[in-house]
This record gives sequence, C-alpha cells and structure tokens, in this order.
Amino acid sequence: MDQLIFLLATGLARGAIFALFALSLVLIWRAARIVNFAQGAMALVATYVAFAVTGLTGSYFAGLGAAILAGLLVGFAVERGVMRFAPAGQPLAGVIIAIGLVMVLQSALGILFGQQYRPMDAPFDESPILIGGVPVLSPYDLFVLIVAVVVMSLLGLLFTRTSLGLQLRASAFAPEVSRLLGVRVSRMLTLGWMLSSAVSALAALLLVPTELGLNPHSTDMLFVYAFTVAVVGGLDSPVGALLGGLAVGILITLVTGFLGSTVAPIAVLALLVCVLLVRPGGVFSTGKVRVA
Amino acid sequence: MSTQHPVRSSDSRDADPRLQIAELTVRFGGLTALDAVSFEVGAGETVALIGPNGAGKTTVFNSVCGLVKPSAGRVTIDGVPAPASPTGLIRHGVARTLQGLGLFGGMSVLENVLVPLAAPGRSGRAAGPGRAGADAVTTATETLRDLGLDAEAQRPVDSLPYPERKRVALARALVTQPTLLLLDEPAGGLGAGDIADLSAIVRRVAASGCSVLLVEHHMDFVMALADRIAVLDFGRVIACGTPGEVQADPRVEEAYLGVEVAS
Amino acid sequence: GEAANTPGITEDTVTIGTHHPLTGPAAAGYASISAATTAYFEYLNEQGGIHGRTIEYVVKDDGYNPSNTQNVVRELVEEDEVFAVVNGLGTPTHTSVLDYLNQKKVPDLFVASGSTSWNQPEKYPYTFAYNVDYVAEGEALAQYAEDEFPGKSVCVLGQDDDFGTEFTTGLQNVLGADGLASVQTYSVSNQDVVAQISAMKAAGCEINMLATVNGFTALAVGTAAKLGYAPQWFSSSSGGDYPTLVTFLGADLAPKLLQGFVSTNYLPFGQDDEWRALFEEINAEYNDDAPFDGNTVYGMSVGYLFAEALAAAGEDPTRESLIEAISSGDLEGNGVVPLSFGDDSHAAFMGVGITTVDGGVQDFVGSTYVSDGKGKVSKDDVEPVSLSNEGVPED
Amino acid sequence: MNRIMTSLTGTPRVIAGGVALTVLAIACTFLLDPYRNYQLALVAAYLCATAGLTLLIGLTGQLSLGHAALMAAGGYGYALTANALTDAGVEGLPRFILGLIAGVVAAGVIGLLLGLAAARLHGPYLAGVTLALVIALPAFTSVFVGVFRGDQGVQIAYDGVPEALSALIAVEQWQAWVAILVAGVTLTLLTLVRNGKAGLRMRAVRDDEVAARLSGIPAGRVKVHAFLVSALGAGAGGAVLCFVTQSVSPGAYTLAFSLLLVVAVVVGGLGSILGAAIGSALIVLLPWLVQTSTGALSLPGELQQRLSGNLPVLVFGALLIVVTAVWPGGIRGAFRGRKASGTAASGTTGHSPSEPISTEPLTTEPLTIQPVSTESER
Amino acid sequence: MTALLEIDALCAGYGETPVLREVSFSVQTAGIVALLGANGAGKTTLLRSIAGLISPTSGSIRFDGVDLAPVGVEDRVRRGLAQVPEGRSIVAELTVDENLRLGGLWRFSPRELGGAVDEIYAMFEPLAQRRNSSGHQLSGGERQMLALGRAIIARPKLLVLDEPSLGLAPRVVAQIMTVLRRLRDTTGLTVLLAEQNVVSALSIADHGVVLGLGTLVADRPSAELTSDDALRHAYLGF
Ligand SMILES: Nc1ncnc2c1ncn2[C@@H]1O[C@H](COP(=O)(O)OP(=O)(O)OP(=O)(O)O)[C@@H](O)[C@H]1O
Ligand SMILES: Nc1ncnc2c1ncn2[C@@H]1O[C@H](COP(=O)(O)OP(=O)(O)OP(=O)(O)O)[C@@H](O)[C@H]1O
Ligand SMILES: [Mg+2]
Ligand SMILES: [Mg+2]
Repeated sequence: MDQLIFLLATGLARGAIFALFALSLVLIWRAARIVNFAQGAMALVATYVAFAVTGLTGSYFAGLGAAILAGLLVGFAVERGVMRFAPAGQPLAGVIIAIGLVMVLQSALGILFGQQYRPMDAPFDESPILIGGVPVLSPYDLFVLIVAVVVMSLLGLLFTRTSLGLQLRASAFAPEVSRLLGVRVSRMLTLGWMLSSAVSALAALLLVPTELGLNPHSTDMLFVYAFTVAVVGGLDSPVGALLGGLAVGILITLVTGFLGSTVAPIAVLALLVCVLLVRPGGVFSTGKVRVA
Repeated sequence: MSTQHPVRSSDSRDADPRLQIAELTVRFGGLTALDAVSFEVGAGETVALIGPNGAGKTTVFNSVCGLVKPSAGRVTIDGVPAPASPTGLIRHGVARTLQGLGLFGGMSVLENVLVPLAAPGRSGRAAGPGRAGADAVTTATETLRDLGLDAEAQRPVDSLPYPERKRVALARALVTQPTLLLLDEPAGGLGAGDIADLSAIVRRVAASGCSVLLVEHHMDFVMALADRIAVLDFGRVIACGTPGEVQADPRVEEAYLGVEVAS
Repeated sequence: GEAANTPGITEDTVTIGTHHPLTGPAAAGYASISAATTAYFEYLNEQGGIHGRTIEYVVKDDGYNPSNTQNVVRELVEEDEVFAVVNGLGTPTHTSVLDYLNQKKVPDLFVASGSTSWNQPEKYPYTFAYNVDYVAEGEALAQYAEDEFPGKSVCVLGQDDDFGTEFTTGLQNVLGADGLASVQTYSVSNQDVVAQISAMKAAGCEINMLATVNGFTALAVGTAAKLGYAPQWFSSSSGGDYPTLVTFLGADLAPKLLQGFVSTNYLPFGQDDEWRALFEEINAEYNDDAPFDGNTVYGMSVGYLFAEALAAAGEDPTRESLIEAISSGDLEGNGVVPLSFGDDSHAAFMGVGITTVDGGVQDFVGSTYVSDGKGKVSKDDVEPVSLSNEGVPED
Repeated sequence: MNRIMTSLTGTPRVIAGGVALTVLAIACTFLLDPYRNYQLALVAAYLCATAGLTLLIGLTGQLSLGHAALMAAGGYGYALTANALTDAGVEGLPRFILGLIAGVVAAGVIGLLLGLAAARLHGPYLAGVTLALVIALPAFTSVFVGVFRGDQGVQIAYDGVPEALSALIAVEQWQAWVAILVAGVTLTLLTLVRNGKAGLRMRAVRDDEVAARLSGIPAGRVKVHAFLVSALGAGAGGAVLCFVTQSVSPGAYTLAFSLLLVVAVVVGGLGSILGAAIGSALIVLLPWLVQTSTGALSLPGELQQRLSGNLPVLVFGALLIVVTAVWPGGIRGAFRGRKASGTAASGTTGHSPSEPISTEPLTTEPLTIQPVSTESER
Repeated sequence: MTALLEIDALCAGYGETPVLREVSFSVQTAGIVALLGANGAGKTTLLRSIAGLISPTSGSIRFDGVDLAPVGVEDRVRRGLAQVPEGRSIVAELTVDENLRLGGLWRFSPRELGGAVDEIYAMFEPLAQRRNSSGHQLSGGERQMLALGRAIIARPKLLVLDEPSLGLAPRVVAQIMTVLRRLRDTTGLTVLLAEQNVVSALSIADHGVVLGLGTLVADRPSAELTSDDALRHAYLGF
C-alpha cells in the first residue's frame, strides 16, 4: 500500500515533466501545425547553456534563467534560420527538416562536449518527505510540479484569453487570411517557435537532475513519451498535455514498480491505442467538424 | 444522351417517387437544422430547393447521402430507404455534387471522372484493371465529351479555370449515369454565359429521364429550370409549388427573395 | 612469404579493426576504450611494434546498433581487409556478426562483452572472448557474499538483457534457485529506478547485487541514498568502476555512498600495480591524459593481449597461425587470474578478484574466485601476471 | 493519355518493365565487389519497405513512423520460420520461400491491425501510435524473450551460394541477387496497385474524403488496404534483410531507422516508386560516403574520436535539410518540376501558384496541416 | 474628389502565365466601383495584386497617394485597405466570434473591440445566432457573411470584395449591397467590388470597370454600362 502511494507520487512528478515537454509540442503544433522532432535536441542545446551558466555562477536559478533565455534564442534561430526554408507545397518537408536538425544538433553537441554524461545537481533535496511514515514527494518533485502547473496555466491563459494567443492560432490555421486581416503572421510564427522552444528547454532542465546527467541524447526518450502524451491529450489542448502527462508518468512508474520496467513501453502503447480508438482526436479534442 | 441515361422501367416510375423525404428532422447539438421536412421528387422531375443561408438545404442533401444521421424521419429512394453511408448511393442511382468544388486536386480531369467508376463492385472486380479499365476510360471520355471537356482530359484539374472545374464536378456526377442527381449550387460563381450552358446541360439530363434536385440561389436559373420549387426557412418547408406560385408567395418574398434595393 | 597474401599484413604493418559505439546513447560508457587501445598500440609502435610491424587499429562507430555493426564489420573485412577483428563491443551488436566472421574465417578476438556466446570453440572456432563471463561473475560475487556476509538476504537489480539474466543465473548457481529475495530489472531507455529500488527496500534486501552498467550503478546507489536506504552493494565489473562512478555521484558524495562497495575485476587495477603505473604513463603520453579509469586499463590490456598473440603467431603471421597461438594456451596476458584459452576453451578469464572501496580508494582485497564453468566456484589465491619488458611482448 | 492508359491497361507493360529492371540490376552485380554487392542487397531490402511506405504516405496521406516495426515483424517471421525449418531438415530454396511468406504474413497481420486503427486516425495521431509501436518493439522482444531472444535477437543458419553457382559468384553477390529478385517482384506488384484502380481510389480518398465516399469509394476500407499493402512491402524487406544479414534484432529497428525510411521516401519524392529507390540508395550510401570522406582527415586522440562518429551524422543531417529545402517535391519531383513548371494551379486549392503540378501526388495529410482551413466550403 | 486607389499599367500573372495586361484605372474616395468580367477575366488576380498577395510584373498601385510596391500585405491592411478574398476564406478552426475579433485586433483596444463586434452582429443576425460555433459548422452563406463582417469591422478606407454574392440568398445579397451603400454614405467607405452578379453590383456601383481576358475593356459610370447594349452582350451577358 505504502509502496503504491509512493509510486503514485513519484509518477506524478515524472509525469509533470512529460506534461511540460508535451505542452511545448502542443505550442508548436498550435503555432505552426508541425510536430517538431527537433524539439528534444533544441531543448538540449539550451540545457547545455544552462549547465555552463550554473557551472560559472554556481547558481541553479541563474542556469534556469539562462535555459529559458537560450530556449527562446534557439527557437528564434531555428525558425528564422532553418524552418523558414521549409517549402510550402510539401507538408512533410518541415518534418524532414526537423529530423535533419536533430542529427545536426546532437552530433554538434557530441563534437563539442563529447558523449559522456555531465551530472547536474537539483536545487532542492531529492529525498522524499515522509507523511505518516509513508515517503511521498521530494521537495524537488514539488518544485517540478509547481513549475509545470504555473507554466501550463500561464500559457493556457495566453492562448485562450489574450489577443496574442488568438493571432498565434489564426496564423497557424490560415496564414494567408490572417495576413489579410493585418496579423503579422511571420512574427507570430517565430514567436510560437520561441515560446515552445523555451518551454521544452525548461522541461529538459527539470528532467536532467533526476537522471544520469546531461548528454547529447538526454532528451530522446523525453521527446518520445511527450509526443505520445500530447497525442493522448489532443495536440491542440494544453489541458490534455497536463493530464495526459501525469497519466503517462504514473502509468510508467506503476508498471515499472509492479510488472517490471520492460513492460512500460507496451503499457504506453496500449494506453495510446485505447484512448485513440475511443477518441481519435485525443481526449480533449474539439467536436467533430462538418464534413459537407 | 438517351443511351447515357436509360429511362427506368415505367412501373417503378409511377410506383414510388424517385426521392421521398418524410418528416425529416436533423439536430446538431442544440441547433435544429431541419424540422420535419417533407417533399418528393418524382421520376424525371426537376425540383429546386431554395431558402436563406443556413436554412438547411445542404443538410437535406447530407441526410439523403448518409453524411448526417437524421434525428427523425425517413428518406426513401425509389421506395427503399436511403443507404446509411454515402458509399452505397451510386448503387441506388444517386449522384451528388458538392457546394463548392470538392474535386480531387492531385488528379487530372480524366482521373477525377474515373474515380466513381473505380469504386469496388463496379464493372466487376474479376475483370481486373485491364479490361474493365479500358471500358471505364471510354465511358469517362464520353461523359467529358458531352460536357465539352474532352480537350482538357489530361490537364491537372487544378490548372483549369473555375467554370471548367465546376463542370468537371458535374461530369464526375454524371459519369455514373444516375437516375437521381443532386446539385448543390451548381451555378455558384459562374458568369451569365456559363450559367446558360449549365441550364442547357441540366435540361438535357432531365430530358433523359433523370430526376434532379438542385439547390441554388440564382433565381433566374432556378425559375427557368425547376418544375417545382420547395422553399426552406429555418429548417422548415414554408412553401412548395410551381415557380410561379412560389415567386408570388409573400412569405418567400419576405424570407428569401427580399426586395431589390432601389437605386 | 605467406604473409604476403594474408589480409591486413604487409611488410611493416598489421591492420586490425573493431566496432565500438562512438555515438548514440551507448557511447557514453564505452567511447574511451578504443581510445585507450589505440594509445597502447601507438606506444607499442614507437617501441618498434611486433616483428618489425606496426599495428594499425581501425575503429568503426556502430552506435551500438546491430545493423550498423553488420555494415562496418563487412566494411572492415571486405574494404579495409583487416587481419582480425579485435575487441568488438556489445552482445547484441557482436552477436549479429558472429556467423559472418566465422564463415569468412576472420579471427574475431577478445570480444568486449561478458556473454557466454563467445566461448563456443566448435561452433565459432574463430571467436574468442575477453571479459570474464557474467555467470562466472555472478557466482564469484554470490560466493563472496556467502563467505563474508553469511545469512544476509540477497537481491539483484539486472539489466533486462543477457547481462542481467546470465549474472542472475550465476547468483542462483551458488545461492540456489530461491536464494534471491527480490529480482528487479531495468531497461537502459528508462533512467528512473526509483520503483525498483523502493521495491528492494520494501523487500528488506540487505545485499543488492548489481548487473548494471556504471551509469545505472550510480543511479541505483544514488536513488537508494535519496530513499534513506543503505544496503551493501555488490556490482559486476562492468558497472563497478570507481573512478567512473565518481563522475556520476560527485567527488564529495561518492566516497560516502560507496564506502564498502564490493565489485570484481580481472585486470591489473590494483593501486600499486606496476601495469597500472605503466598504463598511466601511456595514457598521459599517448592519450592526451584522458581521465584514467577502468576503461583505460581495459583498453590497454586488450591491446597488450593482442600484441602478445601476434608475437606468438610468428614472423609471418597468418590468420591460422594467430588462432593456433591463442588456442595453444601459452599466452599469459596481464590479468589477476591466468588466461583460460585452450583448444576447448575460448574464454579469456574464468575467475575474478574481489575489490572493495575504502575511503574513496578501490583496491583488491586479495581473495580471488575461479569458476569451473559448471556452476562451481572456488576461492583460490593465484598469482597476478607480473609486468615484463615495459609491457611490450617479446617477439 | 499515356499515363492513364498505362495505369489502367498497362499491366503487361509494367510487368515487362519490372522484369527488365530486375535483370539489369542483377547484371550490375557482376560489376561490383562483394561489399558493394552487400550494399546493393541492403538497398534492395530497404526499397521493398520504402516503396510500400511511399505508396502509403503519397497515395493516402497516412504517415506511418512504424515501418521499422513492420520490417522487424518480417524479419522475425522469416528468422523463426527458417530456424524451425532448419530443425525440420528443410533447406535452401523451400526454406527461403516459406520464410519469406511467413515474414510477409507476419508484417501483414500487424499492418492490418495498424490499418484498422489508422482508418480512424489521421496526421499526427496516427504518427503517434506508430511511433509508440516502434518504441515498444524492444519491450516485446524482451517480454517474450523465449521466442524473440530479447535484444540479442534471432540468428539463422546461413544459406551459401547454391552449388550450381558457387563456382561463379561470391556469397554477397548471391545475396544481392535474391534481394533484387524479391524487390523486383514487390515493386512490380506495388506499381500495379499504384497505377491501377486501387491507386486511384487511394488518391481520391487523400484528396477529398467526402467526395470520394460520394463517388462510392469506401474511404475506411481503402485506407486499411493501403496500410496492409505497404506493410506487406515492409515485411518482404525485413525478411530479405534478415536473409542477407542472417540475424534480426530489435536494436536494428529503432525509431531512428523508422524516421530514416520516411526521410528516404520524402527526399526521394513522395508517391513515386523511383523516388523510393533514390531515397533508399541515399540512406544506404550517403552516410557511408560521408563516413569515408570524413574518416580521411586524421586528428589527435579524443577529438578525432568525437569527430569520427559525429561528423558524418552532422553532414548527413545538414544535407538532408538542404535537399529538402531546395527540392520541395523531393529529388524525383525536382526532375518533373523542371518539366512541368509551365502549368500552375489556381491558388484556390492550396497549391501555391508557383508550385509545379505533377501527376505524382505531392500533398499528404501529414504532421503539418494543409491549408484546408481556408479552402472554400464544400 | 481625389482618387484613393490608382492602378497604372498593371501587369501580373502566375509563373510564366501573364494574366493582367496593362490595366489602368482609379477608384475615387467614397466611390463604389464594380469590377466586372467573365470567369477568368482576371478579377481575382487584380484584387490579389492590390492586396499584395501577388507581386505585379510591372506597373504600379497607389493607395492614398503612396506607392504600395514596398508595402507588405499586413501593412496594406493596416493602412485601411481591407479585402474579402474569393471563396469564403474564414479561419474555420476559430469560432465566429474569434473570427470577428481577429478582424478588429489591430484597430481597436480590447474594450472597444466588443462593441465593434456587436455592430457586426447587428448587421448580420444569422451570425449572431452562431457566434460560438466553429467556422467548420457554418453554412456556405454564413461563411460569406462572416468574411464580410470581419473585413468591415476594422473600418477600412477601401474595402475590396471578391464575389461577395457568391452562394448568398438574394435577400442577403440585397442586404449586403444596402450595407455597402449605407457604409459609403455614412462613413465615406470606398468600395471595389468584383462581381459575377452584374445586376446587383451595378445596382449600387456608381462606376463600372470591365475586364476582358486580362485587359481593360471599359471604365464608365454604371448607368452608361447598363445602357451600352453591345458591351452588355459582349462582356456582361445580360
Ligand atoms: N455538421 C454540422 N454541425 C453543426 N452545425 C451544422 C452542421 N452542418 C450544418 N450545420 C448548421 O445547420 C444549418 C443549416 O446548414 P446548411 O449547410 O444546410 O445550410 P444551407 O441551407 O446549405 O445554407 P447555404 O445556402 O448557405 O449553403 C446552418 O446553421 C449550419 O450552421
Ligand atoms: N494560381 C494560379 N495559377 C495559374 N493560373 C491561374 C491561377 N489562378 C488563376 N489563374 C488563371 O488566371 C486567369 C484569371 O483568373 P482569375 O481568378 O483572376 O479570374 P476571375 O476573373 O477572378 O475569374 P472568376 O470570376 O471565376 O473568379 C484565369 O485564366 C485562371 O485560369
Ligand atoms: Mg449549402
Ligand atoms: Mg475570381
């Protein structure tokens, strides 16, 4: 029983990170209608920057700030420098370019910093607090959860409540029409990339201390699980990303705890299939569209 | 043409109307798009369905085609219930054009018209692509010729001017040699000249014994073509009768035609 | 003479090759091995090489992906025409080229993995193992546990592949089928072992056997610490390299967390070992002073063993003479236990020395366990091979 | 008229073409050294899969990231059957044929299941499921370790060159022959599907599902068929790959590999079999070319080591970006493009005016959305 | 009375295919000009060039005295040049309300925006009923109304419409025409209106410009156009 509670708690914390990264995928989907396979690699670049900054200043939060800043910059650079050139007529082109980008970034990092892991310390204690003798969340886990929820709600507000969010969505759905309405589409696109990239950087930075450390492949699995999370939740729905993330996080931890880690990916696949068979557009998909 | 649209055997003609819509009701969430709509299209008859925007005209079509599920009411074709899925329509001898174009953008004109003929169960699977394919091409080419499109057969459909594209959509419907043709705003966006040609085509089709149900906002076109007109407003049939009667009907005037702005 | 038409052999060079992960997730743990081997060969070549031939070591990256391994190994054999493949790394990767190399009759020497597959002389006459196999390691550690910590409840955390399973088999050979209080597994793709460790804690495990790579050893120990759980750790040599563990756990924490950490080793890693001293020099001079750890010793030792075999293969070595030289059983190597090569054994080591960490220093405790390959381990005190001729095998 | 004529009456022509190309390819093997022949065999094996994939993405707009898993299914199907037969004393050709069939069937079954899901999903959602499948592959092999032998995978007995030929050719060349033959058959069949009615139906569903259904095309079934067909191709590819390398293991069928297959078909030119061929050759040869060329430069110690692995990946990635940016329609499209750029589509259907019209379908329903949202209502 | 829009010797096309040849005319402030011509005459091409979606091969477009050549699409809108594109281009994924707000964003403060939107609802009551449904669900006509409302919400100087009557019920067409007329009379809005529906277009236009196969064939007061039978039969088909 205690074991169960503990696993639930840790799963929650893990899920929060998935959720955050999934959110960044939702962002980019909403802003550019593309699933960005380079998201992980981009986040990693920012995380390396953060690592360097923390190393110099000794302050984790300086690093955190740096990560977000670097994330914004990377997003800007990628959109203006690479994605711009994705040809319009061929929708898959963007995806292929993203894949190319992954190769470039990861190998570049490998060349610059080598393949070995660079351990990173968490800003807070990672040993769980005991509640009634039962170990639950660690302070760091709490920190992660809080950050996730805050970022989530801020972005939720941005998209649904502000006119900026409205413009971001419009330019993603119908660039030409939006331009005819005076929306600065290309600016919106860049902005979307920057936001999304920053959020993913944040997620990666939160993940690394819980794992072996920084390495050109630290975010590989994070991206994969986050993508499935985003799909489960519905790629257009930040709320879906949050709940989906927590669900997948808990699922993985529980399965690992009771059935063994090997089964976890199968469980995720099962979850995905079940959800999508019931709701092909993800749990939080908006109602069906008129066909004719 | 007459070989193109063989007149159905006379008995089935006077037995049931080709299309019968009875007490048809369609709801989308809170909104009632159709409210107990009833009317018929007799064999060889041309009926026009008019009404304000959002009145439910296209929804009527969608219900006939099995694209939306009626909340209540019946749709029967030649006395048998309309198929639940659009896929079955052709077997009932029904063909429809979509409001707007709905063409297969990545294909040539001929390929567009070939699609209905490539549907499973048509021109025998056993025959395999070879033989049946040849027939299909011949049929399709004939249809294109009838609509004066044979010269364009190989052009990518996207590269045609709008009126031609509109006609390709019509050809794709006619190629299955339907006995009931549903046209959703066939004249939309066409210039006077093209509209005249269109009327001629529709007349020809009707003359060959094919019933036509058409939705159109272009009044001269409708009045000239239709044997009868049904008027929808807020999902209800507010008038039904000959063009003359309908045009005279004050409610129609008020709900739909409106008064031309005096310059 | 014969050498003329032997692949990879010229008047003054011997070309050999290998496949190692230099990129991809697996690269982190292993990339430094081939560098060390290369460094040793450079040192050797400066000393004049073997029979006047210098050794060219072609290292191909396979990213730990079997299909890449198949490509690069074929390239080594067909294009680069290597004399032998030496120290190809990884069980899944090397398994995928095992048949190919033997069909092509290419010496496939000193495979860098503890799988028992490499020791099948009849089926794979050209393949020779290097690592002590996982079963033997498991047996040794289990035996040591029984000798030194009698009556404690033993558990295992293993990688979900042959490494984990064979190691666990070894443990059970000694402790009995039901001798393990809890068996946990992890997969490398998921760097979160909280669930497993908390399960071991819940099961009241006192001795935790680890069939883990270094990174996951660190994860396991670190996670346990966070959970306020301090069992006795036993680790296979593949994941028990103290210098590497320090890089994960941090120089301040590692000595505390790893106090009393038990592991195995079969190579001259002892603090005051003369081999180690030599290797440190070579590392400083030919490997631009890369961090010196277990991989360094491992890589250079493999290099030395190959050099010794090549020397024994004669003036004009052929692939056959090389195989004979190794099967003859005359090679000594530089291990803490003697080599077990012979006509009916293609295993390099059947025994291991036990190491422990004390005050941040990892060293042999002096007890050595040797497996008979049939589930029996015996403690015996064999003499480590001593350094001679500056680590350059005499022709 | 030609394309349609070939498409609907050209069955014999397509077969003749297939035979001719197969013979040509086999003739080429005599010009190549063993390693090149091995690479040729790889290209042929990949081609079976990419051809199926290009059909799926190009003709129905369904994006699958799971074709690595389907190839793996083919590989395991082949390996397990071949081993069983070996134990039963069956050898040589019969063993190969039966193994191949088993592989294709295995992939087909999984493809069918995926297809059933795919019929309801679209764009990124389908991509998500298929991606999860690939990720779960190693897990499956570890859970059913008894059958699939975990990450070590299954090894099979090696077929040498038949006596008749053993004097003439090396084993690599023989393997190349087998691979080419299988690829030849697979591609011919796929081409027939593509040019025939089935292909027309798929494209109709892709271009406008509603219009297609109104034309009597059962959209759902067509999508499932497409997935099945392309899975069969992948299965054949996996089986051949297993035959050539005598082993199949999950480590070889990673997400990266799946993505590489997609890269191959897109860079080659979506919907075009020739494009798939170009793409397959590209993903086999380009990394190796770059590898060798970058391997040429020699640097000291650790840096050398870092570069040796990473530089090729970096260059490959960069090339990928450039090629995609320069040739929207893929390399194949680049050739047609030059021919066709005279005629241009009217803006209303989402083709940008400048975009060349080609009978090769270039649009799809992918991870990025088409500008359908602005399209005039139907 | 000054010209708000001046088109001078404009040539434009797609790729190598030229569509417009040397088209010149001007639109007076607070005037309503009907742009007529058969399908394919080049009306849409002309309007897209004015909006900046197509860059002319030669010739100039001046709006409010400035040459538009260097001005980007968004900025043309922000200078008061609004366009209702051909084919009911709304953002189908957004709700009716969001579509309208989008139109007024750059113009109004969030506070004013609400009011502006309500004015549009007052103009087209069918939209008011569907305000929260997504564009996907709208009927053809509803979409057309939305597109129009969204263009005028920002109170542009010049309103360019490409076949607004397309798919609209006669009553709504009449309504729209009256709305345009009223806007012109009250706010001094200038209108350039491409139409197939010649009759209703000329019913409000005070000037007619006729395109034939990409060249200008007539530029006269409406009254003259309707009375010139030759022209009517040749290009206007009634
Ligand atoms: N799938 C749907 N979901 C929700 N509402 C719908 C759907 N389809 C139609 N409606 C609504 O039902 C009403 C009738 O729509 P319909 O398309 O039938 O109108 P219409 O008569 O064709 O109008 P128009 O002449 O403008 O095409 C409209 O208010 C429309 O918004
Ligand atoms: N994207 C395009 N690419 C190539 N040619 C085009 C494109 N769009 C239109 N054309 C051609 O340019 C010419 C003018 O088209 P345009 O749409 O401007 O005419 P229009 O007057 O608007 O016709 P309609 O009344 O049907 O809207 C036509 O011949 C058309 O085929
Ligand atoms: Mg309608
Ligand atoms: Mg137009």
